Amino acid sequence: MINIVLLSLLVVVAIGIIRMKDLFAVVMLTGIYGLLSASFFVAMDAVDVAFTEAAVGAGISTLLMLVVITMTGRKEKATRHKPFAALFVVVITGGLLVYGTLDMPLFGSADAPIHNHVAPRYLNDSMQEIGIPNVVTSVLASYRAFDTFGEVVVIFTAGIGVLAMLFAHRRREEDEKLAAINDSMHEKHLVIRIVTKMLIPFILLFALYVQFHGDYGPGGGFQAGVIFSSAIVLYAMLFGLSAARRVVNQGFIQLMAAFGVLCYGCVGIASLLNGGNFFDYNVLSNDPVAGQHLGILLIEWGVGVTVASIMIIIFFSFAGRREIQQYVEQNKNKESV
Amino acid sequence: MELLITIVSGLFLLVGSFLCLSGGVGIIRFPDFYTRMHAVGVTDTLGSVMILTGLMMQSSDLLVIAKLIMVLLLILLVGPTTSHVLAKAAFHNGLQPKGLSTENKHNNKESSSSNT
Amino acid sequence: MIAHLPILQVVIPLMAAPICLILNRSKLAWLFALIVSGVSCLVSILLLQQVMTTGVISYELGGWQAPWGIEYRIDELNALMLLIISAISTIVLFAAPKSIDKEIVKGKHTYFYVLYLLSLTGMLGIVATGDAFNVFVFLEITSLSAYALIAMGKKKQAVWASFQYLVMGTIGATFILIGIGLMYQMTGTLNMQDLSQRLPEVAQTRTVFTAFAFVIVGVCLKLAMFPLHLWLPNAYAYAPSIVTSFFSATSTKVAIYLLIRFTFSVFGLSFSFTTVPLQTLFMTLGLVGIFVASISAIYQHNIKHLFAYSSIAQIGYMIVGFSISSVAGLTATLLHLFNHALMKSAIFLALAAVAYRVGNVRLDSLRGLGRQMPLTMAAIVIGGLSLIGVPLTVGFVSKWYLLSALIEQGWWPVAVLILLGSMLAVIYVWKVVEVAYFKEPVGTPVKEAPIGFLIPIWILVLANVYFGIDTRFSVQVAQAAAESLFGGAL
Amino acid sequence: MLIGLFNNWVVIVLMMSGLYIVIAQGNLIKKLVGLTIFQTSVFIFYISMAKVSGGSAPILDQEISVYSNPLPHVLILTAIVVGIATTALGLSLVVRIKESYGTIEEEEIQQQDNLQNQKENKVEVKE
Repeated sequence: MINIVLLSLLVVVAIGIIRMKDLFAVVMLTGIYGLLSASFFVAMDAVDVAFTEAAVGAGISTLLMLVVITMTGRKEKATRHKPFAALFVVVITGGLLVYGTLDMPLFGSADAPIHNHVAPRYLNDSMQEIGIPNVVTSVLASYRAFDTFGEVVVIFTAGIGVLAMLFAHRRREEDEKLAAINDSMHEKHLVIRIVTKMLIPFILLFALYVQFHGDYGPGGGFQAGVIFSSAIVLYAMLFGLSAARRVVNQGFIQLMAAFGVLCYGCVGIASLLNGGNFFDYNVLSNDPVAGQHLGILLIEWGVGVTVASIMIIIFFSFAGRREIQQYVEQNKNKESV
Repeated sequence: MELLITIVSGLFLLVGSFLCLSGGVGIIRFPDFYTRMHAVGVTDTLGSVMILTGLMMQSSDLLVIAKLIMVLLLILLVGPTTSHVLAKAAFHNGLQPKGLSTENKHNNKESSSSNT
Repeated sequence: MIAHLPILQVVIPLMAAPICLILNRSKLAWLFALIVSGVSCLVSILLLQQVMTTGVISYELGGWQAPWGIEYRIDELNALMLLIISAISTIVLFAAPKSIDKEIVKGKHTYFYVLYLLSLTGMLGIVATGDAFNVFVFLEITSLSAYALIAMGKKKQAVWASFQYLVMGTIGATFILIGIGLMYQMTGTLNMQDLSQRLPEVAQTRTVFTAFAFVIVGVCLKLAMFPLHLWLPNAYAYAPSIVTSFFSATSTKVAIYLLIRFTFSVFGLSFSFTTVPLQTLFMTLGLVGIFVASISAIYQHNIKHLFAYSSIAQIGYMIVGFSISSVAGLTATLLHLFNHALMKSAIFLALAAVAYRVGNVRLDSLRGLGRQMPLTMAAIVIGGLSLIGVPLTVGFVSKWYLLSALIEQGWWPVAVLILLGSMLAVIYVWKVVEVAYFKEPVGTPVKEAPIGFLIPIWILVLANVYFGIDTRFSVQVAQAAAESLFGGAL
Repeated sequence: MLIGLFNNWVVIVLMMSGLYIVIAQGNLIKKLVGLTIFQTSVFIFYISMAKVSGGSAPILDQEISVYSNPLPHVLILTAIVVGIATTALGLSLVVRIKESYGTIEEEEIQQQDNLQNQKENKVEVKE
């Protein structure tokens, strides 16, 4: 029942997004869409996925879109588009998909092929083979560890890509001026700054909890990384980019991003050197289960470090670009006056 | 005793839901941004506090109660702050409460360019 | 270590990328990337040797058995693809530093090499893996690094081209994801080998048909097959020259590999070509693609655009060979895949040299370059001849095999059309030759390209000629790969 | 049968509204939003096929006997990360496009490009 309600809400939000012209509203609705789908994932028993979707769909991606909107303007121009061609494509694709669903196993039925071929082994044997209760973590970090490695590399690629697009060197004087502007806003942000200062340590603590509790409950390196970075992002938003850069500077954060990927890969290399296959954690220790524990701990750490630093890099790149744009505009205005 | 706890927690939940709902109605019925903010900001915080308290009574697991208390603290801290920041941002951007004379609009236009 | 070659092939460039970021010096990063690419080329040669002697290599990642863990599976086709990708990448990297100095802002050189290594990793990963979902992950690594690399181009159109590519590419990848999901839903497995065994049981269901359609459309988007090719010309034309020569030789080829892998190995020959009317559809689209793209190429003013359209036409040839669905036809496709990689990378690398000296690659800036940059222009001419399919070049060999495969099936009209299509190639190649050799130079005279360009260009050109004369290696491998695909073995 | 497939159909509607936004809308940020919705809906599709009626989250416990399928969860965790990576890169491209074209509307960018091409070709004819 609850899933039908959530799905209908999702449809309403999607229609809203199609019809809205105000980009700010569109972005907020997208965040709501992410949050609703996260709730749907909880109803579908996918707690890990829900956690991630809430952090990413409703958190980071909304934030990034908002930053971009401040740079590009929030009104969409009401130009004439080609709705008929689009409708044509959409109807064909959708029709094909509906046609495809007709022979699908019914929703929730336990005798569907996916529940009877590969998955049972994960559910039945992972306790003996890997020894941690969260099956999603054991599949993610051990059975299909290479996919997760790929995932870390994807996020690493995105970070480097964003850097390659937006990175711009700042001169010292610019930096100082921008910092001064920010300091002058202290009064304006007083309340929120104080509350944030109280919250940040707890956010960091929570990130560490999620990082290390991933074996027993929902969570893991990726979610922890996102939460950790959100603390830094919050700090940067309120205390200015220059202040945040003094905490984590560009060189250091790049190093950490690279370090995370290397940490993950080195676990694989270590198992190669110990005579196993790549990512075979059994050989990391005398006792296979202990080896699995060690391997999973290390790679989750790698994931967390990379994700946190890449998220910070991405946010810093966007925000840095924005500050420079504003700075240039202000200078222009001064000249014209 | 158990019956009493169930009834009390049920009451908490009901009142909490009612408050949240009234906030939702307020957001639709009130005339302008600030009054709407007021409707949601006040009722939502209290409403969720009520709901959380109700839930705490229902659970027997200490860990769950501890987690709920954490959530409660977070809401108490964040809810009012966000309302405050939202209202402040709206005011800084030159949004006038409904019914204010148009003279004031002139004065506030200068500050409309600054943004949080 | 020999037993671990399949994984080392992918992991070496992968681990090198973050190290490259740490190095953070342009020249150092380049040297490191070059060495890494060379090593992975060496690994691929060893792998090919091993596959040719001992047959299919299977490698279980994490020590988990195949359907539960991820499996790397190398047969002749994979080994050939790995060799093409890593070899071209190494040769192209040789020429990189000069061209990069000119075309990319100083502070971003390290990022360029990191992204280059990542895209190399992605392509190798797509080819080496035997797991359908792993394909998606590595596809995204390649695509993301490709978007960033293309957007690093100097002109402002580069960003826009990259954005269009991003939208199309993401739609394609999501289609593939839907297809994989549907397949998984019907079979319960993600391993390709396992899929190929379990799919026939459910082959008659509508869900599997839909899965097939989504995977094919998704791959064709990545492939830039006509009529889904619109993102390619701009992306190639505005990317940094080095990136163009690397991608023109490899990225569409990887998509062709995926097409072959999914139709032949995963869904199986009988499903792909009898249950679904793929043959007629692809034959028609391939032929129309050849003509439309060749004619568009003739009307281009920018040579990079011209050869990008030519790439789409050449993809048409591969699609025609593929749609014959016989051993001979597939051999022709694989040969053309190998040969086209050689010719296009040679041509685009020569164009990179032109861009380095002249500053742009518009047709009119090429005037009189035949005398000013004789070696570079000669390379373009030989590459062009190869595109047309003149004897003694690789182009001739693959066209020959394609034609004989068509004639073997008795499809004369198609063979004639293919020949006509090659005539169109004569026109656009001639356009370049005419301007370069028969028009008087204008503007300031330029010098021959520096030696750093000439060596890799001529390695590729000589390879063009060598494999056009001595066809033993390429034909042997292509044939072995085609036969093993038809043998039903994955 | 109808109830069993209903979920899937709603998900298909969601996917298609995402795809529609990508194709029909000219604003680049809106396009990216469309892509996000398209991808998120595919995730919903994957996750709903993992559900087993009466099952619970795949975190092993002695008292529970029926679990939902963990494998799609793992796949989608990876896919979500891929999604945010694409969005971030796309947004950075949008920022650059805004800087160099001054607009983020598809049609205006296309117009500027066409003008530029015409100019370049004219130069060629003159010479």
